[in-house]
Amino acid sequence: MQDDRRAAALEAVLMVVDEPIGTAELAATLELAEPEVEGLLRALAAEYDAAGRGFELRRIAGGWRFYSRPEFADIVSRHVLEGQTARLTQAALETLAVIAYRQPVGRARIAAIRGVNVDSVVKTLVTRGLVEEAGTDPESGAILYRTTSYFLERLGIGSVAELPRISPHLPGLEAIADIEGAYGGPAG
Amino acid sequence: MQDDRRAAALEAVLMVVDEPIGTAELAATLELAEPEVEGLLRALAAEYDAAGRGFELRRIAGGWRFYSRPEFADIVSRHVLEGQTARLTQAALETLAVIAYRQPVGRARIAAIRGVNVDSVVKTLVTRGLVEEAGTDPESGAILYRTTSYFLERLGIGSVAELPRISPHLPGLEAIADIEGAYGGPAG
Amino acid sequence: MALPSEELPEPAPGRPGFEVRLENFTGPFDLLLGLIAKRRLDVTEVALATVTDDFIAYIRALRAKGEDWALDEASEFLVIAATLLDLKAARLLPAGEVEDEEDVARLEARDLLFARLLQYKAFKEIAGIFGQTLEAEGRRYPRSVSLEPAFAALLPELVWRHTPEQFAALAAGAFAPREAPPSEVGIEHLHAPPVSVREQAELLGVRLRASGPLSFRALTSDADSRLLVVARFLALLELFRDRAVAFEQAGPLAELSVRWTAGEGWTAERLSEEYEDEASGDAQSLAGEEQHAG
Repeated sequence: MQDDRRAAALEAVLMVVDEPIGTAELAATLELAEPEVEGLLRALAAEYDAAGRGFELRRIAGGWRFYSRPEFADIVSRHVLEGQTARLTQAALETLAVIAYRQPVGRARIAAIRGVNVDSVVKTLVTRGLVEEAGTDPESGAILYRTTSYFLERLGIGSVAELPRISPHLPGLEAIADIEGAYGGPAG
Repeated sequence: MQDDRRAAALEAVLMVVDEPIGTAELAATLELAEPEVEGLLRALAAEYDAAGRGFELRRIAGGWRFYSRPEFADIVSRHVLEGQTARLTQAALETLAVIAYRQPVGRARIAAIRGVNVDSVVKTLVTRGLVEEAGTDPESGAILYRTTSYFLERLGIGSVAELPRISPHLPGLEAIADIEGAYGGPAG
Repeated sequence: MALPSEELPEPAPGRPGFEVRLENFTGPFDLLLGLIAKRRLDVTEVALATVTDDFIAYIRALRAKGEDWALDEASEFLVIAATLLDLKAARLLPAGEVEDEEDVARLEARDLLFARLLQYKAFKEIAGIFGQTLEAEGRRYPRSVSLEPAFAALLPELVWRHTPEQFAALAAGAFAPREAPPSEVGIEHLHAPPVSVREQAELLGVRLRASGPLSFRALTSDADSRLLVVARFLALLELFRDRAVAFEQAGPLAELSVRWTAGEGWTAERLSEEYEDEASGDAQSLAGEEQHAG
């Protein structure tokens, strides 16, 4: 791979990964030596700075990630706050409820229970600090989610074990296991 | 703000959005005229393409969003589990096609065109977020379905109007209007 | 060529698929359809029975190999074959001279069937395009990252008003199995007394054997509903098919006389079951409803 193709491949990965990603991991993916990847990343970061792009490539907590450039923080915050409500939507609340009672649980399974796609709602819950990632499903490799201590705090309980039992709210449905069966395992 | 500062500001905002963002919304955030923002966005997209960056800026489902360049899909897929959704079956694809071109449409009508019961397939499409409920038919009371913006995103088009035209797939039939009349609804 | 697994989309072109072997045509079923659609092959020239026999053999072979999508392909074939059959029936009708409204209606029906077939094909093709596009687009990954911590901190404090109990009730609602939404208005609540064609046949048999030839009017004189009249009419047709009765009519629109021709040993058990399955099913469901109502 040519130098600029290598840099482009790095850009492609960095543009879509959520968490900062380490040099070693990138090197393994591109099947390149770590020092070379390190050099390419530094060169990219310098290039974005020199060109005055609206984004920058920074190494945070041992990993690289794209961020918006601080110079535009005012505009970005204006956009972020625009249309933000302090209240969760019904869809977000129900998704949170499913995660609370089924954690750790993947998005495909939540979607199967709720009957709708929940990708963006889960993202909102993560942004709101109510839900966090909890590893991956060993079979499907899907990311699992669980509630946070902030969620417990807002609900006013000490632990997930203190969540009220929900069976009494399910008329004619004695065993939760039946629901499990009906929707099957994680769909990946 | 200079032209390149404006473009950089757009890049900064685009860096933090997690769904396609419309030109109008960007224009409001930057306090610029919409046509100007449109021009800047097009120029940015063209610049990324020309420079062979690892990412691209595309207008999908009525909004702009950064994507990794397809050329690097193999490398990116090693890091991103999301989007690796299971492929749709032939039955699901055909049902999706009928809904896309006949929306809003009820299940009975889809079943009439497909010749088979489509209840479970429609349910799958809803769970996958490709299709959603769109009210009820005033006459029959049947639930109607339409495609979602996520469907447009997945298909990489801006709106339903950009769906491929169906008429070339109806060979030997001069008066398409007749079928439309007989079966109702525009075919796009 | 490896056969695709169940998850894989199977765009119509390129799939090994079902081959048709006819005197005037050999090739994939899809192609046959295409030719008919383009009117290069007259549907009346296609021996549908041969196609069907071949198809059944093909599906058996698929199932023997454990191919899961045999069912998909079978249902698809049924749709197309049924439409072809309708189309063929419509084509075979005398259509040379269009004289009255009925002929026009027949021609229109034929065109509608044809249009329906084409429409079905069109959606299949579009589905193939969708499959390819979705796959191509799947190679692009959208940037969909969580908000940078600095900006997440700016979000207004969440308003939270749920008690644990309210939250639990919400969860219960989210877990409750959803009823499949109705695709049409239910008519189950409309009560109609169950009428069995077979029972009516039995009854007619008893009467005809006891009293000799009777007119249709006499046979239905005690029927208190249109449904009952229809059931007796259908029963007579069934009996006629089973050669249990003969019809005599002096002239057009004259009184229809029904005569018993089967022996004493005849029972309604011999009748076709096509009405009976439905009728008994209805009877059960109606009975169940009445229990609920009572």
